[in-house]
Amino acid sequence: MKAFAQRHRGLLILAACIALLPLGVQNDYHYDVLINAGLNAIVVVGLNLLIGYAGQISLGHAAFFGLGAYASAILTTTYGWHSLAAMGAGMAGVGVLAYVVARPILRLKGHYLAMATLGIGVIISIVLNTEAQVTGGPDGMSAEPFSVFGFAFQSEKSWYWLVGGCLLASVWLATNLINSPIGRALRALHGAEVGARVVGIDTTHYKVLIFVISAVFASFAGSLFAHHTPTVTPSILGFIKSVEFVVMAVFGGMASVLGSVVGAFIMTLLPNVLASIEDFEPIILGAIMMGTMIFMPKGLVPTIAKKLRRKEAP
Amino acid sequence: MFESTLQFILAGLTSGAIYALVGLGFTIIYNASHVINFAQGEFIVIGGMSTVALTAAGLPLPLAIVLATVVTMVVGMALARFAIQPAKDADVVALIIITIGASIFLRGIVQLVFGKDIHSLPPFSGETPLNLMGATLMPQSLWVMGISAGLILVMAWFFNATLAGKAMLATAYNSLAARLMGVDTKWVLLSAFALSAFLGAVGGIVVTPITFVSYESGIMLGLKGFSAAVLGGLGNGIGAVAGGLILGVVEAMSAGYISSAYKDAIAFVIILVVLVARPNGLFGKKGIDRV
Amino acid sequence: MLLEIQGLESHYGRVKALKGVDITVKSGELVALVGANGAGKTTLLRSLSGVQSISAGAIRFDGQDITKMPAFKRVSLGIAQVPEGRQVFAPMSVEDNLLMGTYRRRGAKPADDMERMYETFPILKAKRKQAAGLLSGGQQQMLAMARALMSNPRLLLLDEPSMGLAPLLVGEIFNAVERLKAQGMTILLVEQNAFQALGIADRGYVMETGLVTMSDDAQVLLGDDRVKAAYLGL
Amino acid sequence: MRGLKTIAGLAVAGCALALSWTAQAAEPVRIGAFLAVTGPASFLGEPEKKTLEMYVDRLNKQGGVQGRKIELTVYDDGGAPDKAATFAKRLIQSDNVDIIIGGTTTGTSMAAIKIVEPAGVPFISLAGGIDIIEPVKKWVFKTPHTDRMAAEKVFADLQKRGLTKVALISENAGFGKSGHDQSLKVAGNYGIEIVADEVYSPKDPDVTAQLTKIKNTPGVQAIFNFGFGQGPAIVTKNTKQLGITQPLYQSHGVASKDYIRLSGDAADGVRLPAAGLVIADQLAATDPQKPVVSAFKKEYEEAFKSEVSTFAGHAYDGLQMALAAIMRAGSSDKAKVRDEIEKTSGYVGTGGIVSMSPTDHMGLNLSAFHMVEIAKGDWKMVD
Amino acid sequence: MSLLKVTNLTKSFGGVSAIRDLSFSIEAGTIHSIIGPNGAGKTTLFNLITGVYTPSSGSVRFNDREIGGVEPHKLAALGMNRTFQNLQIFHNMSAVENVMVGAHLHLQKGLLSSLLRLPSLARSEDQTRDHCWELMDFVGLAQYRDAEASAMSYGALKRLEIARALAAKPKLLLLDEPAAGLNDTETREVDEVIKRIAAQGITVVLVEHDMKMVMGISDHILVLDYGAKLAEGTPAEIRSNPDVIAAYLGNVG
Repeated sequence: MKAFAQRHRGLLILAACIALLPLGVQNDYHYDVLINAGLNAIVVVGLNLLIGYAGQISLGHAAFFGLGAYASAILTTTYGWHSLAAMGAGMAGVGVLAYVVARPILRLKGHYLAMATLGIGVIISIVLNTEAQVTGGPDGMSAEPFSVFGFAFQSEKSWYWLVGGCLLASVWLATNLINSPIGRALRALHGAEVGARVVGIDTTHYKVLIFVISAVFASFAGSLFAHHTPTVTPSILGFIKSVEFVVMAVFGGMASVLGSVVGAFIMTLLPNVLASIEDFEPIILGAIMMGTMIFMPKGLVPTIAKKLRRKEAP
Repeated sequence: MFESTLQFILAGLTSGAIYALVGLGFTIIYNASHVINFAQGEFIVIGGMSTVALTAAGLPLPLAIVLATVVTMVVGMALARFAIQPAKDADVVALIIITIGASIFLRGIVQLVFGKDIHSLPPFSGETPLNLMGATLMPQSLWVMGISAGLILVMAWFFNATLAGKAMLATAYNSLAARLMGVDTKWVLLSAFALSAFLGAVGGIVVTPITFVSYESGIMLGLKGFSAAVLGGLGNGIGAVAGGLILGVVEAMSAGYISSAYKDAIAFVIILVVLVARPNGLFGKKGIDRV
Repeated sequence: MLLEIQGLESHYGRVKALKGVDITVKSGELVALVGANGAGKTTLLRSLSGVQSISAGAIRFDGQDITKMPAFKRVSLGIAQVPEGRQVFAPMSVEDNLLMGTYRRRGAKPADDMERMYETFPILKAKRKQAAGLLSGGQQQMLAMARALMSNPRLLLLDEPSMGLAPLLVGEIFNAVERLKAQGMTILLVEQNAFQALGIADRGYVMETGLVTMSDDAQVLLGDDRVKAAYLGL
Repeated sequence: MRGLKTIAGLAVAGCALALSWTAQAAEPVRIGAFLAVTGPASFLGEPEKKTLEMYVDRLNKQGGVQGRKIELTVYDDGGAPDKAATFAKRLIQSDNVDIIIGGTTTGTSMAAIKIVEPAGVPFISLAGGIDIIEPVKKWVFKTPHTDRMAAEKVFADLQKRGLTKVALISENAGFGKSGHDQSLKVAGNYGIEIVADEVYSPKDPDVTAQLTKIKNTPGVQAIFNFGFGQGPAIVTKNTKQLGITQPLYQSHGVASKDYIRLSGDAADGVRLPAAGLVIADQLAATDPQKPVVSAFKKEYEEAFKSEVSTFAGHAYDGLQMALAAIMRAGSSDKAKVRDEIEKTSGYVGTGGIVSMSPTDHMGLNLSAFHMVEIAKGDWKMVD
Repeated sequence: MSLLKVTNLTKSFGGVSAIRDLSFSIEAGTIHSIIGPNGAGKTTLFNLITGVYTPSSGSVRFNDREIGGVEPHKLAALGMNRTFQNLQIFHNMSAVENVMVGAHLHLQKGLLSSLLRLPSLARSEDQTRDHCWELMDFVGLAQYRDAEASAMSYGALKRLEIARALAAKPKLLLLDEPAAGLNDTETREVDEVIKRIAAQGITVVLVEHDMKMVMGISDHILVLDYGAKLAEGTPAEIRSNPDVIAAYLGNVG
C-alpha cells in the first residue's frame, strides 16, 4: 500500500481534488465546465504519452476524439447500439485507423510529422463534415444518453463522478504504463533514439504502439463527450481543437501525467473566465501560450515541482 | 474540354501563387532559424488590413502600401526579438506552441485594432477579365502571379548576389562557421523575420482584391502556406513555390473533375502520399531537418 | 604581446573542458598547441573566437580585453579561425565561401584578395564555381584556410588542419602554413600531429585534460620524452 | 511531498475561485445572449451583439423596463455548438437569466435547445435554420426568416421569370449546407430542377473551378448561391470573370452592404431575398414596416457609423419581442413570458410583421421577404 | 571460430572511402583495441559493425552470421552491444532506469500487464531493479543508485552507459572511447571495470585514444590509418612498430 502511495502520489492528489471540488461547485454550469475539463484531460493524458514521453508530435488528435464521438453518436442513435458497445467499437476502430496511418507517418520527423498528423486530422474532419447522411453534416447529431447496467447518466452531478472516475482510471493506466518496460522504452527513444536502438528497442514498434494508445484514449474521451454534449459537430475535431489539446499538454507539462490534467483544467477554465472580456481573450490566450513556453518550456507542473524541490532541499 | 482544363489550371495557379508566397515566407524563417512560424498567415492579414485602414484614412494607395509593409516588418522583427530569441533553445513542440500563440495573439490585436469586417481593395488594373484561349483570368491574378514571380526573383537575387543574403544562407548551412566569419546570427534571425514579414505584407496587399481580408484570413492561408512549404521540402525556396502551385492546381483540378466537397481532402491526401514516399518533401534534402 | 590568455576556464555542459589555461602569442609568432584528443585544444580555440562560452579567466587581444566580446566583433578585430573539420558552407560555391570570409570587411574589394588566394591555392581557382561540399578533404581544408585569410586577419587560429588527410596533402598544408608564417602572419596552430607541428613552430604548448602541462621552445619540446609519452602511453 | 500538497491546495482553491468569479447578485431583468462574435459567422454575430448592447443601454438610460434595469450578458461562442451549449448552461445556471436571445447560427441554436428546453427558459434564436422551430418546441422561438423561405422566395421569382433549370452552389458549412438541403427539398414545389450542385469552403480564394463546371453543364438557366461571408462575393466576382450570363441569385445571408462593397461591379444584377430593413427607403409609404425599419436603420448607422444589416435587425426584433412580452406579462416570470411571446401578434419588426401561435414560433410569412436586385451598388426592390 | 570476422570491408561516402578493404577478426574472450589518428576511420568502423551504417562492400560476420546492415535493435538481440563517444544517455530518466532500459530485451513487455501493472510484472520489475542496482555497483556507481541521470557527472555517465550495455547481457561489448574526457583517476577506474567485464567472459572491443589504457589492458590491437589496416598485434609489437610511431607523431621536419 505504501508502495502504491509512493508510485501514485499524483493520482492520490488528483483523487482528493476530484472529491473536494464539488464543495466549490454551485450549479450545473460549473459541473459542465469541470466535466469538459475532465474529458479534455483524458485526451491530454493520452496525448502526453505520445508528445511528452515518446517525443512525437501530433497536430491531429482532435480527429480521434471526434471519431470516437461520432462513433458513439451514430451507433447509438442510427443503429441503436448499447452505449458501451458503441464506445468499444469506436475505440477499436480508431485504434485500427491509428495503427494503419502510424506505420508510414511515424517515420517522419519534426515538422513533417506535424504536417502529416495535421493532414490526417483535416481529412477526417472533411469526411465527417461532408457525409451528412451519416453524420448530420455541419449541424452534427446527438447521441443517446449514456447508460451502464441500466443506469442512465442524466444529471450533471452523475456525469461529474463518471468523468472523474474515468480520469482517475486514465491517469492510473498512464502512470502504470510509463513505469513499465514499455514506458521506459518510450522515454528512452525520446531521450536518445540511437541509444535505445542499440540496447534492443525496436523504436518504430513503440512509436506506433503509443500513437495507437493515445488515439484510443482520445476516442474514449470523445465517446463520453458525445453522450454528454447536446450535439456532436465537426467543430470538435478541427485543427484548432487539435492545437488546443497540444497546448494543454505542453502548458501543463510535457512528460508529466499530473501536468496533463492541470493543463487541461486551466486551459478549459480559462476561456470561461475570460468570457466577460472576450475582445481580449485571444490576446491573453496567445500571450499565455508564448509566455509559458518562453519562461517555462518544460510546462507548469514540472517547473513548479522543480522549484519546490529545490526549496525543500536543505 | 480543353478550355475548362485550362480554366482549372488558371484557377489553381491563382490560388497556388498565393500559397506559394506564404510558403516562401515559411521557408525564409525556417532557413534562418529552423523555426516554423505559424504566425506567417498573420503577416498577410496585417499587411492587407493596414493597407485597407490607411487608404480608408485618406492616404494614397502607394504610400499606404509602403507604410503597411513597414508596419508588418516591425511586427515580424518584434516577434523574432521577443518571442523567438528568448526561446532559442526550446524544442520543436515548444516553438510550434510559441508561434501558434503568436498567431492567436496577433489575430486578437488585429481584431481589436481593425475590427471584424471583411475588407477588400480595388484591383490594381480594373476588373475586365482577360481571355486566354477560351479561359478567363482576372488582371489581379496576373498581378499576384507577377508579383510572386517578381518576389521570387528578388529573393533569388538577394540570396545569390548579395553578401547579406549569402550570410543568411551560410547561417542556415553552418551556423558555427557563419559566426566564425563574423556573421551576427542574432541579427540574421531578425532580418529573416523582417524579410518574411515583408513577403507576407506584399502578399497580403496583392491578394486582398481577390480573396479579401479579415482578421481571420490568416488561419487558412497559414495552413496552406505551411502545406506548400512542407510539400516542397522545408528550407527550399523553389520547393515552397512549386509546392504552393501544385497545391493550388490539385485543389482546382479536384474541384473541377472529382468533387468540390473533397478538394481540400484530396490536396492533403496528396501531401501525405508525397511525404510517405519522400519524407523530406519533393525538393527537400535528406537530413536537413535537424529535429 | 598580441594574444594573452589568463586562467581560462570553460565548460561543455557539465564537463569542464578547460581548467585554467594560460597562453600567450607574440605578433608574428607561430605557436603550436599539441595534445591528445579531448585535451581541450579545440575548446580553447572556440573560446578565443567567441563561439564557446567562458566561465572564468580573461582574453586580451592586442591589449584590449575581449573576454565578453561577441564573436562577430572579434572577427572585425582580426581574429580568424579555421575550424576543426573544415566547416565549409557545403552547398555554396567555392567563390561564395571565400566571399563569406570578407563579411566583416566593409568596403573591401574582394576581387584582388581572391586572386591572391587563387595564386596560393591554384586548385581552388579551377573549382571556383563548384559546391564546396563536393571538394575533397584536402581541397576543403585549403578552402577553409583561404576563407579565413579573406578576412585579412591579424591572428589566424588553425584547428587540426591535417586531420584525416593523406600524407602528401598533410605536407602541402604544412607548407602553406609555413609560407603564411614567412609572410608575417601570427598563427596559433592546434595539432595532434605533434612532431610535424612543433617542427615548424616557434614555441609550443602541450595540453592534457584541460590544462597546459608543458610549454617551451618548439625544438626543446620535440626532444622531450614526456611529449612522446603523452601520445603513445610509453 | 509538502510541495505537492501545496499544489493540490492551490489547485482546489484556484478552481473554486475561478468558478465563483461568475457568481453575482443584483435585481434587474436579466437577458442573456450567446453569439458568434468571433469565428466564421462573426459578421453576423458582431452586429447582433452591438445592437443588443446599444438598445439595452438606451433602455436603461430611459429607466429600464417597468422600473427595472436590464442586465445583458453576452458570451461569444465562436460559432461552436459545444461552446454554445456550455454558455447556455452558464446563462441559465450562473447568470440566472430570465430569457435568452441568440444563437447566431443554426448549429449553436440547436445545441442550446437541448439545454433551454428542460431548463424552461424562453429562448429566441437569431438563426435561419427551419429545424429550430419545426417541430415546435415549447420554449424556442426565432426571428429571422427560415432558409427554406429564402429558397422558396428565390424559386418563386425564378418561376415567375420562366427559369426552371438551376445550378446550386453552396458553402459547405452550416448555413450553406442547411440552405442547400432546404433548396433541394422545396425546388420541386416550384417546378425547379437542380441540374448542378457544387460546394466550396468558406475561405476558398477562388471558386472558378466549380463555376466552370456549372458553366459547362448544359441547360443551366440560373445560378443560386447559398452562403454568407466572403464566399458569395467571390462566387459573384468569379461568375462575372467567367462571363456567365445566366442570372445569379444569392440567399438572404448576403443582405448587407458588405457584400456589395466586396463584390464591386460584379454584384450588379444579382438578386436575393431580403427583409424590408435593407430597402427601408424604397418601401411604399403605406408599408407598415417603413417607419420601424427607417428608425432602426438611422439609429444603428448613427451609433456605429456602418451600414445596418439584417442580422442586426434579427437581434433588434428578438429584443423588442422579448421586452414586449415581459411588459405584457408584468414580470419576468419565465413561463408567463414564454406564453406572452407565443401570443405576439402583429408586431412590426425589421424582418416583417410577426404573428406567432402555438404552432408557429416564428410568425413570419413570405410576404415580409422582398426580392431585391442590386443595381449601381445599391439595393433595388423588384417586387 | 572468431566471434567477429570482418572481411574486405569498404565504406565510401560520396566517392570518398572512409574504410578501405579492411579484414580482421576478433576472438571470443579477449580485449581488443582499435586505434589510429583522428580521422582514421575508427568511428566509421564502429558504426559499420553496430549496424548504424551499411557497408558499401565486404562482410561483417558475428557468431558466424552476416550482420552487415542489420538494424541495431536486432544486433542487440543477437548479443552485441555498445557505448558511445557522444553519450547516448536518457537524460529524462533516473540512473537505474537507464540501466533497466538496457535489460529491455529480457523483460516481460505485455501491454495489458503494463497498463494494469499486474503482480507478475511488478515482481519482475522489482527483480530487474535489484539486478540493475547490482550492475551499477559493479561499474562503481553504487552512490548513484537513486540519482537522476541528468544530475550525474560525465565520468559517471560513461560508466552508466557500460552498465546499461551489460544489462542487455551481451556476448560482445563495443566501447567507443570509454576514457575520453576522463581524468586519470576516472580512467583507471574504467580500466578496472573493463578488465572485470572481460573476466566474466564478455568479449570487449574498444576504440580509444588513451594509449596508457590501450597498452595496459589489450590482448590485441588493430591500428587504422586512412581507413586501412596499418598494423595489428600485441601491445608490445605495436609499440615498437615504426609505421605506428610515424602515423601518431608525424614525420619530424
